[in-house]
Amino acid sequence: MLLVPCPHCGPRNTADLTLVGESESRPDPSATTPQEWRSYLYLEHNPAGWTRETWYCRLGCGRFFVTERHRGQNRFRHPPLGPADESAGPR
Amino acid sequence: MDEQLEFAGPLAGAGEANGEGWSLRDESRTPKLLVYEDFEPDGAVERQLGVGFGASAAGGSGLLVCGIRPGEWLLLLGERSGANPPAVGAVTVDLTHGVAMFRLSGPRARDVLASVCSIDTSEEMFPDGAVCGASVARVACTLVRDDVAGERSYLILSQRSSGRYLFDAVRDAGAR
Amino acid sequence: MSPLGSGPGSGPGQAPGSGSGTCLRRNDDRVVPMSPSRLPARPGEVIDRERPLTFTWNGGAVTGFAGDTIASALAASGCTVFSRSMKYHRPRGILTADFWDPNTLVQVGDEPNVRGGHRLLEAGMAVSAQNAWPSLRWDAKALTALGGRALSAGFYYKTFMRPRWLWPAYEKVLARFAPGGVIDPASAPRRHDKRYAHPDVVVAGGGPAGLAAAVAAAREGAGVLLVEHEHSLGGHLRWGTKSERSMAAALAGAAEAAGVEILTDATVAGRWEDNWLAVVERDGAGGPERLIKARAKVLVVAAGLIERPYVFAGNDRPGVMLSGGARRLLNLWSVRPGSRAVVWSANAAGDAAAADLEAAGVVVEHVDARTGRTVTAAEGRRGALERVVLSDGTRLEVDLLVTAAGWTAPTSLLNMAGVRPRYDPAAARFFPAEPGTAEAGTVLSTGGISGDGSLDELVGHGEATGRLAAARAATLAHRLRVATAWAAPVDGPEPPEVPDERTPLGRDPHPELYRSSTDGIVDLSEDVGSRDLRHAAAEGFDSVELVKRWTTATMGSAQGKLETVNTVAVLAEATGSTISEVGTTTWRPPFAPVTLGALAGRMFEPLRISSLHDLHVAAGMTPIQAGQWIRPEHYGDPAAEVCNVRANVGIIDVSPLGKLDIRGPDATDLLSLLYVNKWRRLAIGAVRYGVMCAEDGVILDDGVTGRLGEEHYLMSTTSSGSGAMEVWIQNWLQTEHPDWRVRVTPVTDAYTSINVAGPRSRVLLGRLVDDVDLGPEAFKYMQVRRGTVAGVAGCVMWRIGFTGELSYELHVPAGYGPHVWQALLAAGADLGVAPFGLEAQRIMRLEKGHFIVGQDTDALTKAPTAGLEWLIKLDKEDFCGRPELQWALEGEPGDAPDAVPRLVAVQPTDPSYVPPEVCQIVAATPDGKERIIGRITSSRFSPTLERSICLAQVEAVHAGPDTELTIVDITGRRHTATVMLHHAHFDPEGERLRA
Amino acid sequence: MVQVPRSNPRRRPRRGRYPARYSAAALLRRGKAPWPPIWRSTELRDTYDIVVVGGGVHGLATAYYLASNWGITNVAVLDKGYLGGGGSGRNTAIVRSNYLTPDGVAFYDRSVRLYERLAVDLNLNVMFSRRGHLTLAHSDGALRTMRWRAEVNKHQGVDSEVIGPAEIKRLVPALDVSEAPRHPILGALHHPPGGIIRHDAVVWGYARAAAALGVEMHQNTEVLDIDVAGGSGPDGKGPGGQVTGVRTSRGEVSAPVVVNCTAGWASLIAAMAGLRLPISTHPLQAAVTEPVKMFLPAVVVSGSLHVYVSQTDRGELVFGAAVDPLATYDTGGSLAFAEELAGHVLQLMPGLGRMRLLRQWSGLCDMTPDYSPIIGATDVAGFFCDVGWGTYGFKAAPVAGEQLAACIASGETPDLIEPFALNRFAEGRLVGEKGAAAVGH
Repeated sequence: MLLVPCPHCGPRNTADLTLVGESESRPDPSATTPQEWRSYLYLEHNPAGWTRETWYCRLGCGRFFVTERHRGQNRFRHPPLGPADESAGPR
Repeated sequence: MDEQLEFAGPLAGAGEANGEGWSLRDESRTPKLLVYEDFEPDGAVERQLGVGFGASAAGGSGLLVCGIRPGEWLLLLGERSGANPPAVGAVTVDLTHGVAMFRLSGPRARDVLASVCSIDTSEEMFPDGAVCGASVARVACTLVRDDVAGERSYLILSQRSSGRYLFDAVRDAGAR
Repeated sequence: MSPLGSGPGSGPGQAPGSGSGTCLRRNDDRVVPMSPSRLPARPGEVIDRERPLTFTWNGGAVTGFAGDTIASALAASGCTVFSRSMKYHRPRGILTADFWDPNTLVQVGDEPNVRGGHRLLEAGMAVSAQNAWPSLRWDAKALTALGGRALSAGFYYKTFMRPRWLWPAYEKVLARFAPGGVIDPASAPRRHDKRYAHPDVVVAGGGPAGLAAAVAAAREGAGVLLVEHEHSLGGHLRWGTKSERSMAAALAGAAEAAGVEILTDATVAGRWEDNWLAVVERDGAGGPERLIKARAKVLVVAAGLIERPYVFAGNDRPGVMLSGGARRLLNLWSVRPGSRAVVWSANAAGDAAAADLEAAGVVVEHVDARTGRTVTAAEGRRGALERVVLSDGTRLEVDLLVTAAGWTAPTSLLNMAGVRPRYDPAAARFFPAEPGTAEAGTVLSTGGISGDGSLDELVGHGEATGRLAAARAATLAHRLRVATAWAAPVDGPEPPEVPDERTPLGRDPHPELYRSSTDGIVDLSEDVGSRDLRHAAAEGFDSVELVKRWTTATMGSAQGKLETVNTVAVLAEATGSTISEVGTTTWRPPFAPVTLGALAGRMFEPLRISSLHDLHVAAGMTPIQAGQWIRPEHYGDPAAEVCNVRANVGIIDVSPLGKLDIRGPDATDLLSLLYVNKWRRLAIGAVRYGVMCAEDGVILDDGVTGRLGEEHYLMSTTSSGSGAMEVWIQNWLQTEHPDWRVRVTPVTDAYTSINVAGPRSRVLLGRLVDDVDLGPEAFKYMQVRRGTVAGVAGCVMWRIGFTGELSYELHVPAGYGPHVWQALLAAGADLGVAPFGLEAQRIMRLEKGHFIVGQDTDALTKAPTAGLEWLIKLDKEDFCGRPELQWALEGEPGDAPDAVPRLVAVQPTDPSYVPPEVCQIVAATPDGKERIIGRITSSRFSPTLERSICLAQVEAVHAGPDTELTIVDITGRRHTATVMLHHAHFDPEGERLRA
Repeated sequence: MVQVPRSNPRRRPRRGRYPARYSAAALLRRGKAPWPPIWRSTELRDTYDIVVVGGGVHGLATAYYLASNWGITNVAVLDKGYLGGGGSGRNTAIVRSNYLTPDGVAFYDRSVRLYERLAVDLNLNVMFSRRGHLTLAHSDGALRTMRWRAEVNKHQGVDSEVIGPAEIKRLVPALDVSEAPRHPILGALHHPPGGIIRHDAVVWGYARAAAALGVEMHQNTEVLDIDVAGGSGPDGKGPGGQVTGVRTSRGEVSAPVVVNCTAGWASLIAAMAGLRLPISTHPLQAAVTEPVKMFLPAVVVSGSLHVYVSQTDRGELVFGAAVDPLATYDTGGSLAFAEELAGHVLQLMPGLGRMRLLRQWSGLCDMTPDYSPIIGATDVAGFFCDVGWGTYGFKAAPVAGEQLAACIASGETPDLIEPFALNRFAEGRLVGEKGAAAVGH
C-alpha cells in the first residue's frame, strides 16, 4: 500500500486518506459560463505523469493538502507542497 | 457533569475486560473538552497547553492535554479531578458525552492493538505520550499512549455510538 | 518386479481407461503395509519412526510417520499415481516432492487442492485423489468420441458453434472436466487472525544466503523477520551432505541467537508499494492460515532456485522425477524412489542425486547432459516407467528417470518491485535485471536468484546483503521518525546512504536444455504440450502473453514456477527467435496461493447505536440497519404509532441525525455558502430549513439549522449524509476559505436526539421543563431554546415538525439520554405517550410530502426538480452550485424544460392501491407505444387519510395539478393516479404544527 | 464528415472467405496437424481510410463491423502491445443488459443479442454461457434500486425480476440467505439472459473475422501523436480541427479518420488530438481461485459489498470488485483488494474459506462522471471516440462497435448511441445511470 506523505502526520497508508481529485481552480460563480463551469466540474487532465492533487487525511489530521503524484508510476514527489491551496475548489 | 444523574456510558454490561497480559477498561465518563487554536494563530495556545499535534502532556490533577489535530487539542480531565481547564483558544466544545474512551493496558496491549490497528507502536515510532488518529477495527479513533506507572497503556477514543462495537472488537482481538 | 507399480495403492497406474478410482476401491478395506520403498533409518531424515500416523488414501488405510508429507507417506507405501492430468487424464506421479509439485494435489477432508508434496501428514487425514477417473468415464467416452486426437489446445474455440441450441449441452460436458478438488459450501467457517507488523528487514527465504542475510542484519541491530516457505530452515542444505546439513543447523542457530523472528511454512505472498508485504503463515496442521501485513523498510529476496523439468515424450509419466524430488524423497523421508534409475544430469545437483541414489542401493545409469546426450522418450505401460530412450538411441530398462536440466529463478517478488528478469544464455536462466524503480534500493536479492557460488560465497553474499539491508533500513527509520508527528525525537544526524558494494555472485555456465527432439508436456497442471505451443505460434499467437491465453500454459496451480521458462523456450524455438526476445510472462501475486479465509481474516463491520439502544430492545423494537446505525423500525404496529402521534403524543429516537456545532464570527457566511437559501437575517433563537446542493446543482442534503447565539449555530444534516457533510464543509473551509473565522465540530454523538410529536407534546414537555416558557407565543414554530429537561441541563430544543404535528426536537447530552427518554414515558403515561419508529415517521413525513434525499431525489436531481425554486436565492453572489441552479431556473439554450423531472405528490384513483416504490409511470407516444415519463419515489398507505399516497418524479409537462398519470404495476397492470396541488397530502396549510 | 470509400456494398457474403473454417469435422480432419494463422500479418502501410487506435475488443469490433456491415476494409487497427492485452483480457467477462435507464437497457440488450449470435457470426466459439445473473440487495435502498431496474427492464422487454431469499437459495445453494450476516441478503435482481463469455475468444474472433475481410491488425505499434489541422488550439489541434493521421512507433500513417478505442488510456490519446475528456483512469482489479468442481451455477453480484463472482467452465472462481478509489495508471494491484474481496465473498458464501486465491491482476478503467460511455464524433472532425467504458465496456463491445461503425460510415449518429455523445457534459445533460449508482447503496 502506497505511503502518502501527509504534511502534518508524516507518511501514512493510502487507506487512511482520500484522494479528493486534481487540484482545479474554481471559476467565479457569479461570472462563469456554462462552458467554463462544466469544464471545472467534469473535465480531467488525467495524465500518466505528474499531477497536482488534493488529498484529505481522513483518519489522521483531518486536513486537506495538495501534493504531486506520478499517476504512471504511482509515487509521490517529496516533500509535499503543504496545505491545500485556496484555488482548489471542492468538486 | 451532573453527579445527581446517572451517566449512561456506551457499554451495556461490565465496563471492563481482561486477558492474558492485557486489560480493557471503559473510561468514557472522563470529561473531555475540545479546544481550538485562536482565529489568528500565534502559537499562544500551544505554548500555554505545552504540546502540539501528535503529543500529549499531563497537566495538574489528572488533566491530560492531547494534540489530536493541528490547532486542535482534546483536554481529558481525569475522572476524579474537578480540574477546571485552562481557558484558552478561540472555541471550546464539551465532548464528554460524544466521545467513548477506553484504556487498553498491559504488557500484551501492543500485540492486541497490532491485530486491529496498522499504526507502528514501536518505542521509537509511538512513545509514551504519542497521539495519533488511526483506524482501530475500522473505527476512526484517536490513539494516545498514556503509560500508567511504567506499564504500557493506550487510550482509544472514538465517537460514542461506535463505542460498544469498538470495545467488543478490541476485546475479541485480545481473546485470540 | 520393481517396487514401483507393485505395491497396493499403486492401482491407479493400471489398465488404460480404468484407473485409480476403480483399483483404489478394490483397496478400500485393505490396510496397506509399509512398502519396501521406505528404507531403514538414515542420517538426516526428518521423519520420527517412533510416531507412526495412519490416514486414508481414497478410503484405504495407509500409515506414515510424523514428519512425512502426504506425498512422501504415500510414496513410502508404494503409491506411484497421485492424480490424473487435467485434459487427457493421464496418470501422474511425484515430480518435485515439494510445494510446487503439480501432480500431487489432493483432497483432504473438506479441503481441496492440498499440496500433497508439502502438507505434513496428520493422523486420521482423509486423503483422496482429485481427478479420480471412472466417475467421469461416460464423459470421457463422450469427449473421446468428439475426437480425442483433435484435442489440441484451444480446440473448443473451433467447434460447438452450431447448432446454437446444443452448445449449453456441450458446455455441461466440458464443465464436468473441470480439474481440482471439491469445495463444500456448507463447511464451517474458521477464524483467521490477522496482524500488522513493521519490521526493519524482511528476508524472504531461509536458505543459506537468506539465513546469513537475516543474521547479519540482526547483528547490525535491525529488527528482522525471516520467512521460510518450507517446514524448516536451510533450503537445499536440508537434503544435502552431512556437512551441508550441519551448516544449515549452525545458521539456523545463529538466527535464533541473533533474535531474528522466524516463520517457517510461511510465504511472502506479495510485495506492493513502499514494501507493503503480505506474509502468509500457513498452518502446517491445515488450520487457519494467518495473514501478516508487514510494512518492511527493506525486503531481501532470497527465494532460491526452482528446478526446471525437461520436455520430451513421456516426460509426465510416473517414475520421471526432477533431481530435487528424488533427493528430497530419499534424504528427507528415506523413500527410495526406484530400483533401477537413469540420472540425466546437466549440473552438480543431478550428479549429487546420482550419488545419493547409488548410495541407497539403486542401480544408476548416470547420463551426462553436458556431453550433449539427451532423453528423447520415457516409455512404459499402466502408468509406470519401463524404458528410457536417449538421443543416441540407447534404450535403458528402468523404473526411475531423474532429470537435472537446470533452474528457474522465482523472481516474482522482485518483479512486483519493478525489477525485470533478464535471460542469460550462458547460465541458461533468468536473472533480476537492474533495479527498475526508484525505491528498488529497498528491495535486495541474494542467493540463487542473484547468482551461483560455493556455499561460502553464497553465505558471504548473504551477509553483505544483510548488512546493506540493515544500513538502508536505519536510514529509512531515521527519516520516518523525523517525518512522523508523534514519533520519538531522533538523536544525531541521518545515517548516510550506504552504496551497494557487494561483490556480485558469479554465474555458473549451464547448457540450455528445454526441449528434446520429441514433444512432451510443458505445463503439467494444464496438460499443455510443446506441440500445442508450436501450433499456437503457427496460428499467429506469437507473443508469450497470447500463447499463454490461447493454450492456458502457465495458468495452472504452479502459476509458471515450473513451466514458464520452458514455455518461453518452446515459443522462441517455434518463432525462430531467442528466449531474451520472447521474454517472460508477468509474475502476478500471490507468490503462492492463499486461502480466502486468511485474506478475509475477521471482517470488521462497525455498528453504531444510540444511547437509547438497550431501551428500544427492551421495548421490543423491530430493528433496521440504516447505514452503520441500528434503529427501531417500529415497536409492533407502525400504523398505530402514527395514529397515536396524530391523536396524542409520541417520542422517537432521532439520534443519528447529523449535528454540527458551528461557532465564530464568520459562521453566517459559512451557512450562506453551504445552503441555497439566505441566513443573514436569522434571529438568535430561530431555526430555518435549508437545502445544500453540490457544484452541479444536485441536492446533497437538507435539514434545519438553529441560531443559538450571535456567533453560534447548531446545524442538523440527514442521518445518512452526516459523515459526508462534515467532510464537505471542512473541504470548503480548508481549501476555499481558510481565512474564515469559524470552527465546525461534529456533535452528532454528543446529543441523544428525541423528537416529541403530537398535539399533546407541549403538555408532556411542560411537565419536564421549567426554565423555558413553552407557550405558543413564547416558543413559536421554527424556534430554538436551550434549557433543562427532566433535570438535565444544557439541552437544545427545536420546535419543528417533520411529522406535521406540534413537535419538539430535544438534543440531550447523550449520557443522560436514557434518563430523559424514560422521564418522558413516565411523565406522559396519562397522555398516551408511546415511542414510535422510523416507519411511522416515514409515513407521517410522506403525509406531509417531505422528500427524503436519495429516495425521492437521485444523483441527477437538481433543486428545482424538488420544487425548491422559492428557496434558491440567486441574489447571493456565491453559494455551492449557484451557476447550475441559476441556469436551471433561468434556462439556457438547448434546454428542454418539459423533459426536466418534477417531484409531485400523487394519489392513486383507487385509494386502497399502494403502488410499489419505484414502479414506473408511462405515457402513450404518438406511435401508439408507451414511454417512461417518471416513477413513484415513495408510497405508503396513510392511516390518517385512509388512502394510498405517493411522491413521484415525472416530466414537468406531466406534473401539473390534476394531471392523470398511468402507473405500470410490477405485474404489468395499469393504474391511474392524479397529481396533487401540494406536496403535502395532509394539513397542507400546516395548522397543526404551528398550533 | 469525411466520406470513407467503400470497397463494395454492405453485407457481402463472408462464408468461405476465412483462411480456415472452424468446425468439429475440420478438427477431426486436421487431427494434430497445425492450423493456418488466425489472422495474417502484413506490413504497416503509410495510409489508410480509417485508423483504429486500440486493438481491444472495442477497436476490433468497430473494425469488423466497418468491414462486414459497410464494406469499409481499408482499415488498420493499431495496438501498442498485443491484441486484447488491455481491459479485453482482464475483465471478468460478464454479459448482461439489466441496466437502469431506458437508453442503457436498449443499448445493452442489443449487445446481449449480438453476443448470443457471435460464435456463429464469427465462426469461433466465444463460449457464451447464459447462466443467469443475480444482483444481491442487502438493504431496503438497494432492494428499491433492484425493483427500479426490474421495472424499467420489463418495460423495455428485458427479462429481469426481483426475487426473494428462498428463490435465491434455490438458484445458488452456496449463498447464505440467513439473517445472520452483517449484510443479510434481502433479495436480488434476477436476470436470466446474463452470463459469462470467454473474453479472449471474443477478441480473437473479431480479429480473425475482421482480418478475413481485409482489415489489418498491427501489434506493438504505439500511437505517439495525432496530426490535426485547423484546430482552435495553439498547435492547430483541438475543436474545429480535422484529423490527418497518426505518428506511431513504427512510422507515420495518414488517415482522415482516427478512432479512439483505448479505454484506460483514452485521455492520453484524446490529448494528442487536443481534446480533454471527463475521464479519470482507475484500476479495476480481478482475481481467480484454484479450480474446484462446479458448484456456482449463476453469476452473483453484490453492489453494496462490491464483489462479483462466477465460476468458469475450468472450475475457477473469477472475482471482480469496484474500481480502486485511487486514480492511477499503475496496474500493480493491491493487497487491500484481495482482503476486501475475500471478506465479502465469505460473507456471501461462508463455506469457501479454504479455497485459494491463485492470481490477481488489474485492468485500467476510464471512468466518466455519469457511469456512461462516450461514443461518437467529437469537435475534431474525423476523430471519433469509443471510450468512457469504465467497468462495463466488455459487455457492450458488439453494440458499440456496430453502432460506431454505422456512425462513422453513415455520418449520422444512430439513436442507440445518441445519449452517449461527448457534448452532453458541456450541456449538463448527464445520463441517468448515475442515479442507479447513487440511489440506495
